[in-house]
Amino acid sequence: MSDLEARIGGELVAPDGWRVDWVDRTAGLARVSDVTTSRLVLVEGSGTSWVVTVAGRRIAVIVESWRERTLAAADVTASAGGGPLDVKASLPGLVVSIAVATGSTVTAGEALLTIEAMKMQNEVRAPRDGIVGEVVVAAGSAVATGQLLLRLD
Amino acid sequence: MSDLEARIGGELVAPDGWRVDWVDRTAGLARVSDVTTSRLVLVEGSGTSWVVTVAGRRIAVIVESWRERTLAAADVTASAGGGPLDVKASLPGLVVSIAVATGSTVTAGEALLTIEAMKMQNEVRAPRDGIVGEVVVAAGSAVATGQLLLRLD
Amino acid sequence: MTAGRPFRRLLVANRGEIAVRIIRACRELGIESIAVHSEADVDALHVRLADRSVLIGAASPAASYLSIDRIVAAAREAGADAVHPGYGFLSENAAFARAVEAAGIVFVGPPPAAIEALGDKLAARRAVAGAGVPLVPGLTVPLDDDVAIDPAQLGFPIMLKAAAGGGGRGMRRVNEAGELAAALAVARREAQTAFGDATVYAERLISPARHVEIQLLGDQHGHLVCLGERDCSVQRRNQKLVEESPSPAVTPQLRAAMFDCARRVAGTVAFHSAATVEFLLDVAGDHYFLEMNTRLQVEHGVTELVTGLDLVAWQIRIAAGEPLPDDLTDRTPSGHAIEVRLYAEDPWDGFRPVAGNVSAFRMPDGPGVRVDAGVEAGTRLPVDYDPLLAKLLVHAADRPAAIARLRRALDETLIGGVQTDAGFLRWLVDDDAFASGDYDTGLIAERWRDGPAADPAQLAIAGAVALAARIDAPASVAGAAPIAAGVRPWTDAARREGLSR
Amino acid sequence: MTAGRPFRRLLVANRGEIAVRIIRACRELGIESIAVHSEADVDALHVRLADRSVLIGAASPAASYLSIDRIVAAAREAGADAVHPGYGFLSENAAFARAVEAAGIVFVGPPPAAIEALGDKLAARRAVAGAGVPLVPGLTVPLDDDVAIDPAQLGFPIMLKAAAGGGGRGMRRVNEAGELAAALAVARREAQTAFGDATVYAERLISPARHVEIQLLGDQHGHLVCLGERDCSVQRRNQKLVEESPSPAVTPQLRAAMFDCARRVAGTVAFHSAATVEFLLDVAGDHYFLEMNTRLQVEHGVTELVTGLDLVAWQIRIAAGEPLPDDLTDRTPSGHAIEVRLYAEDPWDGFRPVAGNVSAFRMPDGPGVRVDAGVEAGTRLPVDYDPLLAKLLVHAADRPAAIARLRRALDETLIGGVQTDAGFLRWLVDDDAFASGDYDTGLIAERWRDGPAADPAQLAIAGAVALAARIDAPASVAGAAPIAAGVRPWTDAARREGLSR
Repeated sequence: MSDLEARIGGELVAPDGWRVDWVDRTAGLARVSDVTTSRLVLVEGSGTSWVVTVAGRRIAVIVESWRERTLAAADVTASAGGGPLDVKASLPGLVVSIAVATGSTVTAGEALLTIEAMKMQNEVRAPRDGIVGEVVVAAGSAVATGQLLLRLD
Repeated sequence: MSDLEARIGGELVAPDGWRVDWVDRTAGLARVSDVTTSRLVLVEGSGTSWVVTVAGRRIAVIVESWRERTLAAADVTASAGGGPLDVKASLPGLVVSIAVATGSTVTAGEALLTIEAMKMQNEVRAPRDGIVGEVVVAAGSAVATGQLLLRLD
Repeated sequence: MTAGRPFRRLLVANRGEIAVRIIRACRELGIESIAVHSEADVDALHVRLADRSVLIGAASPAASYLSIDRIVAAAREAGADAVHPGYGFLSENAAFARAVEAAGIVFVGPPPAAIEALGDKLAARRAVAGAGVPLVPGLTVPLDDDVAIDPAQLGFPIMLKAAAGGGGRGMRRVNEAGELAAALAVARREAQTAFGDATVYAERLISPARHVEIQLLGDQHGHLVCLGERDCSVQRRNQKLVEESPSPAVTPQLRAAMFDCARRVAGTVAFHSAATVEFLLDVAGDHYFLEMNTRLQVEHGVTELVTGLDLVAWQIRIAAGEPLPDDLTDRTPSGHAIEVRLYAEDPWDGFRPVAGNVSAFRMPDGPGVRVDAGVEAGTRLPVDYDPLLAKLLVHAADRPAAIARLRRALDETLIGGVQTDAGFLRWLVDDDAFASGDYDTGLIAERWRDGPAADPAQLAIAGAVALAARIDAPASVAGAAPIAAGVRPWTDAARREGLSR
Repeated sequence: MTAGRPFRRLLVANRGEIAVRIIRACRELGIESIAVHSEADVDALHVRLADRSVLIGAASPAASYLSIDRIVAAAREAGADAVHPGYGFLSENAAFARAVEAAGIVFVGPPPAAIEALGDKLAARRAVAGAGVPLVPGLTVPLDDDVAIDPAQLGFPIMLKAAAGGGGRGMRRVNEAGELAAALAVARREAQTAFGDATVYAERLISPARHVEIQLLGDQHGHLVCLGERDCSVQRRNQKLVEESPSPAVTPQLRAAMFDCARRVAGTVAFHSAATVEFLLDVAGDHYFLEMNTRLQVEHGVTELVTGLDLVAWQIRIAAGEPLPDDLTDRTPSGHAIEVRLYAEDPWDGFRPVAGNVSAFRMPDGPGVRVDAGVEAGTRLPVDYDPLLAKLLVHAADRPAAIARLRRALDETLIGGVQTDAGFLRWLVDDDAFASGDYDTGLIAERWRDGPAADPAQLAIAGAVALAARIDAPASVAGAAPIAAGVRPWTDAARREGLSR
């Protein structure tokens, strides 16, 4: 596994100079140190997909070999590529209003619909410019994490 | 396993009225409650031998079926029965002095030897009356937990 | 202890860290504690720590923690002789207080009439205006659906507020007339959800402003004291994230003036128990009454640290009729205390609440650190409730020492499984405006915005640890937690900012 | 922070909870912390929390934590500009302080000459006798091997003490002349082991007695303050287990008199930093000087809670030359604080130290609770060092509230893998003598003795949980900890007492 590489947001990161000692491997607790300082950090995940909490921030890291990376890239090319984009619920809750309809033209950041969860009104915004395709949910629908809300064409 | 019984110090205990809910079975953390109160307790062990920490006190509990108990009793009868008793180190340390020699007559509670550990002088006392048989260690010996120190005949 | 205990058995009509706080007070007073829980909270920490707990309904607050009938029935069946409402939920609901008292049980809080008079923020504005208390300019009547009364007469920007409000729910800033209708609809919906009352009113927006409040404690024998102030100006969505005492903005003269105002406000009703009078300070140093909360505040621990008093124990003892000591007088804070609230939310994504399992929960200890937690490692966060995980409080001799202690404590804090605001809080202690003490309620919007990109050292550490984690992965990955649902990729922000800088 | 930090890099010449305490102070002061560790402490908590750590030798204290050469070499190589010795080990070793200073590094503590003058308890007795300080009647010269100077002239019982002593090491009570030779041999051996100096002297035994001490803090500019007292009368083996402030036995008059004595003692040397002057109180309320410890005490946190001062931070700032604030004057304790020490030892077996792995370590938090721990879950306890696991401290408005808080905190404390004294401490908070405040150093010997038998409810709970544990045992028992080595069967006691009562 010596050809493993770590990527954050698609960019290769060099872990140079940081030494990792496990405090509790099962719990994902590690002590990270360089020559002058050290800190404790948490890691969760499995396979190629990891999340490291550093200074209170969850940082998603993909760890993969050249072969794994090549295969994954092929998958993405096949399914994405400027095609329709699924907008999904990032947390479970109740859809309280929908600001757009099939055919609406939206720009990145524009409010699409509102989900009530944790006693808060949470607006779901457009991740990119596009035209709203199918709207899968209706006001009053309960949605689960990851559930499809609408498609952007 | 419905015929399991719990014994403490050889005496049967009735767990009547106490309900046990696991907070974390792997960690041995349980919530124990009766009709008016509840508390958290720890349990460690495996098989027939368990230690439950209640209100800061480690209580050794033997949990066994009738069959297991009968077999264990047979073992004890074969090996004990007024015969020689091994006096072993209860913690690791350094033997700093020995107060008795082969042939010494000792009474229960009498000091046999002193082990230095945790920066303290710890006296090992006779668990029962008897005559000192073989003294296995010498002053200056390092001893490990459970190591034989001397025999009482 | 038993001989002098104020009550025999107290029902805690709340959940999370405040339920744990009240259970602990009961244990220290020798009182049996009865928790209540919804179906979503069967394994919650407050249920584990109470002497026992009663299931009162489904996860939805309306079916459980907001159900007066079910909670009163649980208290009666358990044989409780007192009920503590905590904060939020039914804590400022006069009907609940009356129902508890009608069941022959003592309500730990102010008299229902005081809750009613002050709980309606609009009625309170009318009442205190006559007592010589300075008010934020605004309306003293509700906004109709058709906006017949034009709030624009106040001059934009204005702030819409729920009459039954508190905790930032049902509040919306309106910058211009065109935003009013939509903002009013959202504010009403939140107010209805949070308080069961959609009444909304309007005040002039004071900006920049600091949010400073006075802690009151009064017994049933006419003894009332002001226990210093708390500065709660670090807010997002009009909700407090950080509180400190003393306030860097409060002079002895201003403190005395606010103490006087707070007494006047409390004097408009027959009051006892703990309450808080909230003020806004403008840039000129003038103070304006906002509202009086007739309940314990989330941030009461800050006052406990700088006064040495146990406010929850006193609420319970006062409810039992005990007088405050004669020598207890108004207090100036001693030393400096800061509280930060640890929420399951993503400060890099607009402080959006997140759900999930708390897979790891390592909190700091040592000198001058207090932790009031409502969760532990393994707790699953229900989506139905406020995502407050814990309050981390520090106490030190002065403000710089308290900030240094908070930095150290946050560096020791490790929470896994869900994104929290700990990273924002860690940024805050190094922020120049916060360190100087010269900050206002705009701090997050103006200085944090969406948060800085991760620095190169953080990225390198994340990469190093993730590599090590994969290389050293146990043969079975059963122990490794899956990436929690609801984790939002911060990587969008990183892409925007560029990783190479 | 960085601009004002007293030092750039501080080496912590200790281990366990006090090393953690000092590392935390460094973090709060913006100072890099360098730990040291022996081969037995590679995975210790203090090593994990420090910025970095240097391996200095084998497990034996003489090869590591007592090795002046190795520690000074580590400090020099790490580029440290200060060394904090903690308590125990080299903290009262003037040669160490001189070696640190000779290396061009600041020693965080009193001047070596003060350590030397007061560290030899015999020399100190001679010095303070001339300063008008009341002394326990006794010898001012060492006991020879052949007991040529007859300590019996003091009248039995007498107390043998190590001249280099502290922490109860090398102390032995002698009830009659016939016990003298054997007790002297043991005291000498312990003194040699603990301090590298076998010199022993004799004092009259004052019994019943309370052990009360005054905390001193002085800067390098002649400013010296007395920060109240600590009552340390709950002892086993002449070692403190519980400390509280204020002392239930100290009146304002007595406090003033002890403050005066403490100043006279400190005045016999050129002193700065933190130190403690220890006294015995007899039944008549008279006080006798015992010794002055020129170092931080284990129980310093009690004083921190009732004064709001950070003693460790002040030690470091004073060492850097910073003056104490002009407005800092002698303090009367504010509120009430109690510390209990959690040791790996068996209170049902003469408080015998036990070894093992700390398999679980759940400590309390919430209002008024402070935990200073040197271990965490998973820590293996080396047999080479003092078995202190953690200090649990509580602070409340008065003594009854502090005791109630301690009871609550101990009920939340769960330590697995090794027997601890937590059960004794839990007994203590319900003991009538302790609750009344009218207790002395004989409390454990006279009231606890070997401890009560487990009550029937405890036995039933143990049985219920053990049955459930076996029935619900996971298919793999890998997660279940084996019964730790060194666990002594309490069941002998249970047999004696009879289980049926």
